[in-house]
Amino acid sequence: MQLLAGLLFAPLLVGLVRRTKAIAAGRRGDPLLQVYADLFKLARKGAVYSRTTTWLFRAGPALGLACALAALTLLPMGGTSALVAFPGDLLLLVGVLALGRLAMLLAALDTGSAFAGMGASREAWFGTWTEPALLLCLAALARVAHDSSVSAVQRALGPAAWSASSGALALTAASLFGVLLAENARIPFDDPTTHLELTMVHEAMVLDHGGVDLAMVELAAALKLWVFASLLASVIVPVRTGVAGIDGLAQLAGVAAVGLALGAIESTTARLRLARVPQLLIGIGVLAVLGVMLGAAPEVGP
Amino acid sequence: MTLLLSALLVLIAGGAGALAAWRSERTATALGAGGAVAGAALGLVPALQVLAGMPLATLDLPWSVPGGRLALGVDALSAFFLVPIFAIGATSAVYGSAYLRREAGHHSKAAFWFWFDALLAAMAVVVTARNAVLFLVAWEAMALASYFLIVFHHERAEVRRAGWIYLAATQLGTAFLLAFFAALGRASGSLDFASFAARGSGAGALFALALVGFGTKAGLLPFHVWLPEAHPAAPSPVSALLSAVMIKTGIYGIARTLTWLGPPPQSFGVALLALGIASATGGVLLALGQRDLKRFLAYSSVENVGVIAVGLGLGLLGSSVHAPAVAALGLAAALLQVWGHAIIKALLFLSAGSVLQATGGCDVERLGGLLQRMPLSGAAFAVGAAALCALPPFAGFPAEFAALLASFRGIGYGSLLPFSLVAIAGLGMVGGLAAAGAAKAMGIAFLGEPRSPAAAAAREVKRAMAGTCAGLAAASIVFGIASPVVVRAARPAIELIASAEPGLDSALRGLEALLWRVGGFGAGVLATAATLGLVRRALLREREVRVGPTWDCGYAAPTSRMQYTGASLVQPIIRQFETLLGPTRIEAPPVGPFAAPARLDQRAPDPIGERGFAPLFAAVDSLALRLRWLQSGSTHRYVLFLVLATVAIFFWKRG
Amino acid sequence: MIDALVWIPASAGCLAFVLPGRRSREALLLGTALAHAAGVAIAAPALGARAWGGWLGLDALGLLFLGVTSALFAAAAVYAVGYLRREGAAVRADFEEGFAFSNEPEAAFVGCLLLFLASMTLVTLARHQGLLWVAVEATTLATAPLIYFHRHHRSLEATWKYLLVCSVGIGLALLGNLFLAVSAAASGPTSSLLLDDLLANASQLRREWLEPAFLLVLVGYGTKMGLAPMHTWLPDAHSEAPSLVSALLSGALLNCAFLGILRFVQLLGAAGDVTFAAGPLVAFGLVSMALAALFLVRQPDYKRMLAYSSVEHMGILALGVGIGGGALRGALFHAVNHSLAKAMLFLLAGNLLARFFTKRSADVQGALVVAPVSGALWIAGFFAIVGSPPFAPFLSELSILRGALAAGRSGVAALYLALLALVFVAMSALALPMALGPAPAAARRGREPWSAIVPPALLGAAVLALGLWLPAPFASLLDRAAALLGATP
Amino acid sequence: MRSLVVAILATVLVTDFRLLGGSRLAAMIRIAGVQGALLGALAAIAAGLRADTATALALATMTVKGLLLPRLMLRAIRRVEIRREVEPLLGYSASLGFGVLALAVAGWLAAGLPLPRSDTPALLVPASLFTGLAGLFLVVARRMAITQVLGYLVFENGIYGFGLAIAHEEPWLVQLGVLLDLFVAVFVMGITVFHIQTDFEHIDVERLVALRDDAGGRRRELP
Repeated sequence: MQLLAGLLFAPLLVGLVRRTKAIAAGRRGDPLLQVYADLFKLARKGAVYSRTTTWLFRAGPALGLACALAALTLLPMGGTSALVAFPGDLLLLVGVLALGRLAMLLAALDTGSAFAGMGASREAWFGTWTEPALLLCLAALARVAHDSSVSAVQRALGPAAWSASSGALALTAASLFGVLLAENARIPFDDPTTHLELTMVHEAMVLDHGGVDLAMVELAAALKLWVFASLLASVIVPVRTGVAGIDGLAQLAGVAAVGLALGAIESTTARLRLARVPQLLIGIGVLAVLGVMLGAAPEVGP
Repeated sequence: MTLLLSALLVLIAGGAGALAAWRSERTATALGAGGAVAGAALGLVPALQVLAGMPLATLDLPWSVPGGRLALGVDALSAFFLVPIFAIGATSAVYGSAYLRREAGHHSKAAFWFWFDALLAAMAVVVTARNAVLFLVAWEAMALASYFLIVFHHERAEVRRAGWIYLAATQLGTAFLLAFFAALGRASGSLDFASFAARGSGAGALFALALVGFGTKAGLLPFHVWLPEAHPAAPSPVSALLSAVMIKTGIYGIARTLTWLGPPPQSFGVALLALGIASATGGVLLALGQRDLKRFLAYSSVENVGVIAVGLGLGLLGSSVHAPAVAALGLAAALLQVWGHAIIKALLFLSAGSVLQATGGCDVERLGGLLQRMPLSGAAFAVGAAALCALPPFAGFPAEFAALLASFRGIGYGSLLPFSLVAIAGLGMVGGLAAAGAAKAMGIAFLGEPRSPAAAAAREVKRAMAGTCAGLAAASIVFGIASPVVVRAARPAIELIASAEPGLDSALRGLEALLWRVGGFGAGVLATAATLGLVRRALLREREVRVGPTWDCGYAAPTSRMQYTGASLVQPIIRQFETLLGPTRIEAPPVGPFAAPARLDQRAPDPIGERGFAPLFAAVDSLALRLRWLQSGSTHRYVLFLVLATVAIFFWKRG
Repeated sequence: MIDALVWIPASAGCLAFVLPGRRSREALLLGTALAHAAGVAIAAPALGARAWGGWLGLDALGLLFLGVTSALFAAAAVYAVGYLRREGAAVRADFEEGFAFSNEPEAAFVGCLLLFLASMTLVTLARHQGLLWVAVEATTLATAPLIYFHRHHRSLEATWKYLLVCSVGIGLALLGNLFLAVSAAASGPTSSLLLDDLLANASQLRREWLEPAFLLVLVGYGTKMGLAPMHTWLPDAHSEAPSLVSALLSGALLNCAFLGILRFVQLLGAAGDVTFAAGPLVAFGLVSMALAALFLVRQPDYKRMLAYSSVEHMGILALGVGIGGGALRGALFHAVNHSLAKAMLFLLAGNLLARFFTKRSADVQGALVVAPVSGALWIAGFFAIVGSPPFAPFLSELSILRGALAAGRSGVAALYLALLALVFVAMSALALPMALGPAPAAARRGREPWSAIVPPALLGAAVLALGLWLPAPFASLLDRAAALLGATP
Repeated sequence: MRSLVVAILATVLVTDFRLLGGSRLAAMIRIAGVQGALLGALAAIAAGLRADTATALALATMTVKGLLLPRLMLRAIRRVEIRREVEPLLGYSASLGFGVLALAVAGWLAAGLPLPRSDTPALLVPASLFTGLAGLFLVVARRMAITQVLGYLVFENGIYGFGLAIAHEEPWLVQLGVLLDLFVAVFVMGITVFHIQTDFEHIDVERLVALRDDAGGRRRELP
C-alpha cells in the first residue's frame, strides 16, 4: 500500500514542493508532474563513466534506491500494517537509510572529484548528528506508543495519545521535521536547487552521475523525502477512524501538508552557514530528548 | 575434552616443530601454519558441540604449584569465545602463510609461527581455564606471545616502542587481575573458579578491579592507549588476530567475572555502559583522524569493544531491574558483537595487510584507486567497511539492532530511562561517525585516483590472501543475515551471565524471530539492489555508454592531487570535537609580504595518552630522577643512612 | 659428616692459592663444585644431622639455601672456566675510560671463590648464632678480593664501599648477637647461643633485650642483604665485580644474610613475639621495593639495573616474611627463584659485556642478532625476574600477594602490586631494547662458548621448570622450612 | 677495684671526646690505641672471668687494639704521605656538641636495657654505646678514608666494651668475634686504603665517588 503510494506520489511531492516555492517566488513553476518526466527522460539516456570509477560507482545508485524502497516497505499507510512490520523495525528503518547514505557517499568518492569529496564530507558530517536525532525521535514515538514498530507506532498515535502526551509528541514532531530537512538536503541545511559548488552538499555528490543512475538517485531522494514526510504525517495527523481509506487519505493529506510547509520554509528562509548547521542539529536532538523525557509515564513491569 | 586437549597439543607441537625447523623457512611455515589450522579445526569441534547443547566433561588434575589446579572446562561461555579464537586463528594462519613469504628481513619466521601457535593455544586456555593460576599463566603467556608477534619487525624503532607500550599496558592490567583473583580467592581460600561464589560485600571493589584489568586487554577507553600502537606495528595477520580475537578475551573475562559476583547491582551496569559509550564514541572519534589505515582500524576496535560493553551494560541494567527483555537484548547484543566484530576486524586487518604489501604503506593519503587495481581485496574491504558502520545486512548490524532495541525497551522502565537515552544517542552518534570513518577508509584508500606512484603500481595480492578476505566478506554477509543462529548458540552463555533471570529464554527466542526478519529484510535489500542493477543494465543495453575523465564541473586536466584528502573529508567533524581531542591542526599561515611557505599539519592526538598517561609517566620519571642524590657515591652518606635507619627503627619500635 | 661440606671447599680454596697451573686450578674448581653439589645431595635426606657438637646442623631452612648456593656455585664454576680463559692475565684497556689495568692473579681469584663457597656453606649450616655471624663476616673477607678482580679504580672504589658499609652493618649485627646473649643469659645457667638451646628456652628469653637484638640484626644483616636504605654498596659492588661474582653475590650471598635474619625471626617466633618482627620487616620491604623501583627507572647501566632489581627482590623477601603465613612460604620460594633468575641474568650480562664492551644499556642493541642464545636467554631471564608466568617468580610473588590479602593487609598488597608494576615498566624499557633491534657494528659476533651459555641456560630451565611444576620433595622442603618459621600451611 | 673500673670507663669517655674534637691524624690513631688498651685492661678486671681467661683476653686485646692496629695505621699514613689534618665534614665544636647529645642518647638507651647481672659496672653499657656512636660519627663526619677506618675501629671498641658486659656468658666467642671483625675490617680496609693511596695517585682518592647514580649527564630517554 505504502509502497505503491510512495512510488506513485513521491515525485509528486517533490513537484509539490517546487511548485510551492515557485508560486511563493511569484513564478508559475514547473508542472506538478515534471519530476516524472525528468525521471523518464533520464532513464532513457545513455551514460558517461569516468575512468576513475569502479563498479562501486555504478552500484551506488541502485543500492541507494533499493534502500529507499526498503524503507518504504516499512512504512504503514492509514493504520494498516506495513508490508514488513515487527517490533524493532524502527531501527531497521534507520539502518537502511544509513546504508543508502553510505552507498551514495562511496559512489561520490569513487569519482575522485574534489566536489564529490566535499559533498561527501558534508553529508557524512550532517549524518553524525541526524542519526542520533532520528533515533531519539523514534525513541520518543516508541515510548508514547509502547512499541518499536513503525506500524504499531502509527496505530497508537491517535487522538488519545495526543491528549495524553501532547507536549512530547509536539516536540518530537518538531524534531522529526528538522531531521527531515537535514536528511533530505533541504534549506536551511542544504539548497537542493543551488549549483554554487562551494555551498552544496547533496548535489555535489551526484555531479558525476548521469542517465539512469541519476534517475535512480533522484527517485531515491524523492522516496526518502516521502518516507520522512509520511512518518511525520503519521505523527501530526492523529486521525485514527479505523477505516483504512479515510486514515490513508488523512495521511496523504498530511504528507501534502508537509510538502507545502517545506515549500513555504524554503521560500522564506535562507541557507545556514555551514558552521551553524551542527548547532541546529544539536538543537533538534535536544528537542527529541525532551520528547522522550516528556513521553507517557513509564509502564510498570515488562 | 580429549579433542580440546589434542587441539592444544597439536598447536604446541606445530609451534615447537616450526621452531625446530628454523633452518628451512618453508618447513617452518608448513608446520606452524599447518599446526595452527589443524589445531583450530580440532578445537572447533568440542566448542561447536557445546554450543549445540552437548555438555563436555571437565578436566581437573592436581598441579603442584601453590594454589594451582590443571582445571579446564568448556561451558557455553567458553565455547562461545572458543569458536572465534579457532576460526579466526585458522583464517589468519592461512593468510599469514602467504603473507609472510613476502616479508623480507632477518626475522625468524620459525619464531613467528612458534609464537603464533602459542598465542592460539594460550587464548584457548584463557577461555577454558577453571583455576585462577592456570588462567593467569595462560593470560600472561598470551601477552608474551602477542608481544613477540607484535615486535616481529623489531628492526624498526617504532615497532619496539609500540611493543613496549603494549607490554607495559598489559602488565599494568594484569596487576589489577592479580589483585582481583587474589581477593576473590581470599574468602574460599582456593583459586578454583568453582569456589568463587557470589559475595555480597566487596563485590563492587572486585568488579572495579576486574573492569580495569580486563578492560585494559579489551581496550576500553581510558585503558586503550596500547591498542592503536600495537595493532599497526604487528604484521597484519597478527593485527587481525589481536583485534578480532585477543581483545575479546578481556570481554570474556568481564563476562566470566559476572558469573561469580551474583546478581549485579545497578552500578555494574552503569559502569559498563559509561565505559562502553566513552569507548565507542571516543574510539570512533579518534579513529576518524588517523591517516594510517591500520591505526584507524585499531581505534575502530576500541569503538567496537565499546559497543560490546554498552551491550553488557544494558544487559546488566536490565537484570538489575528484572527486565528480562532488556537483559536478554543487551547481553545478546554484546555476544553478537563478539562474533560479528571478530569477522569484520579480521577481514579489515587482513585486507589492510594486502594493501600494505601491495603498496608498501598504509597511509590513506598516499593510497587511492585500489579498488580498480585490487578488485577482490577492495570489494572485500568495501563489505567490511559497510559492516563496520553496523549497516544491514552486514555483520555489525545484528548487534547494533539488539543493543538499540534493548535501549528502546529500557525507555519503558523509569529507572532505566536516562541510561537508555544515553545509549541511544551514543549509538546513533557512533553510527554516524563510523559511516564517516568508513567513507574515509574505503573512499580515500580504495576509490578515486591513486595518490602516489606506489598506489598506482599496486597489483592484486596472492590468491590465498585475497581469497581469505573474500571468504571473510562472505562470512560477514552470512552473519548479518543468519545472526539468529548465533543468538541461539549464545543463549546458554547469556543465561550464565545473567544468572538465570526468568523470562530471559523467551525474550531470546523472540529476538531470534526478529533477527530472522531483519536478516531476511537485509537480504531483500541486497536482492532489490541486484534487481535494480539488472534493470539498469537492461536500460543501458541499447544506449551509448562512454568512458571519460571525471567531469568534476569541467576541469579538463584533473590530477590526483586535486582530490579531496582523507583529512579534509573528516575535518569538519574533527574540528567540532577539538575541545575534547586537543588541537588537531598546526597552522603556519603565510605572513607579511614576503611570506615563508605556509604549512598546515593535521594531527590526530590521543588525549588520553597525551594528557593522561604521558604526564603521569613523566611525573614518576622526574620523581625517580629527583631521588638520585641518595646514591651520590659518598660513603659518608651511605653510613649515615645506615645509622639513621637504625635510629629510626629504634624510635619506632622502642621509643 | 656435614662438616665436610665446609672443609672440602675451604681446603680446596687454600690449595688453590699454591697450586701451579691453570688446568689443575680449573679441575680443582670444577671438582670442588661437583663434590659440594654431590655432598648436598647426599646430605639432603639427613635433615636434622648435627656436627661439631651441635654447632653445625642441617635443617629445612638451611638446606633450602644450601641447595641454592651449591647449584649457583656449580653454574658459576663452569662459567668461571671459560671466563678466566677469556680474561687472561695480560694488561688490558678499560673499555669505559681507556686506561690500562691488569687482573688479580688467577690463583687468588679461584682460591677466594672456593673460600667464599666454604663461608656461605658455613652460614647455611651454622646452628650457633655466633658462628653464623662469624661465617657471614667470613663471606665479606672472601668476597672483597673477588670484587677487586679487575685492578682498577672503579672496582677498588666498589670494594672499599662494600667493605666499609657492610662492616658497619656487620658490627651492628654483632651488637645484636651480644644483645641476644644478654637476653639468653637471663634464661638460666645453661644459656648459650646454640640455636637448639635458644629455641628450647625461647619463652624465657628477655623481651627487652631480644627485641632490640632483632632490630640490630635486621639492620646489620639487612645491610649485607641489601635492604634499602642500607643497600647503597650493592649496585657498586655488583656492577664492578666480574659477572660470575655478581651472580654469586646476588644469588647466594644476599640469601645468606637473609638467613641470618630468618634465624632471628625463628627465635622471635619461638618466643611468641613474631608480631614484633612483622612491622619492621614490612617497612624495610616496602622501602626497598620503592627505592629500587625508582632507581630502576632510566637506570643507564644494565649491571646496576640487575643490582637494583636484587634490592627490589630482597624487599619482596622481607615483605613476605613480615606478612607471614602463606606469604612466608612464598618468600622462601621466591628466594630460590630470585637466586636462579638473577644469577642467570648476571651471567648473561657478562656475555653481553663480552660482546658489546659497554655496560650502558642504551649502547647495547640487537643482542638477538649478535649473540642469539644469550639474547634469547636474556629476554627469558627478564620475564622471569619481573615475575611473568610461566616462570617461577610469578608463583612466589602471587603467593606473597595472596598472603598479604589473607592477612587483611590490602594497603600493603596494593602498594606491593603497584611497585611490581613500576619495576616491570622500568625494566622492560631497559632490558628488552637490548635484545631487540639491529646490532651496532662495534659488537663482536661469532659463536658463543658453551661455558658461557650452558650455565645460564640451565638456571633458566630450572626457574622455568619450577614455574610449571613443583617437585614434591621441594614443596615439602618449602613447607618444612616455612613451618620452622612458624607459618601454618 | 670498683673505683678503678669507673676510672677506666671515665677515661674511655674522655678519649671519645678527644677523638671527636681531634684534628691531628696521628694523635687520633694513638688515642684510639690507648682506648683499646684501656678496654683490654677492663677485660682483665671487670668481666668476672677466671683469671687465666681474663689474662689471655686482656693480653690479646691490648696487643691487637692497643699496639698492632695503631702501628699498622701509622705505618700506612707514613708510607703514603697522607695529609695530617683529618678534614672534618662537620666542625669540631659541632662534633663535640654531637658528643654531648650522643652521650645523653646512650644513657637513655642504657636505661631501657637492664643488665641481668648486678655485678656489671653501671657505666659500662652507656660508655660502650657512646663509644660506638662516636665511632660511627667519625665514619660519617670525617672526610678521609683512613679516618673512616679509624672511626670504625672506635665503633668496634664500643661493641667490644659492650661485649665485656656478657663476657662471662660467651667469653671466647664474643672476643673472637670482635677480634676477627677487627681483623677483617681494619686489616682488609687497611690494605684497601693502602691500594687506594699507592696505586692511584692520579685520582682524587679522598672522594671515591665515581660510582653513583645522580650523575646528570647519563640520562637515557624512555623509549
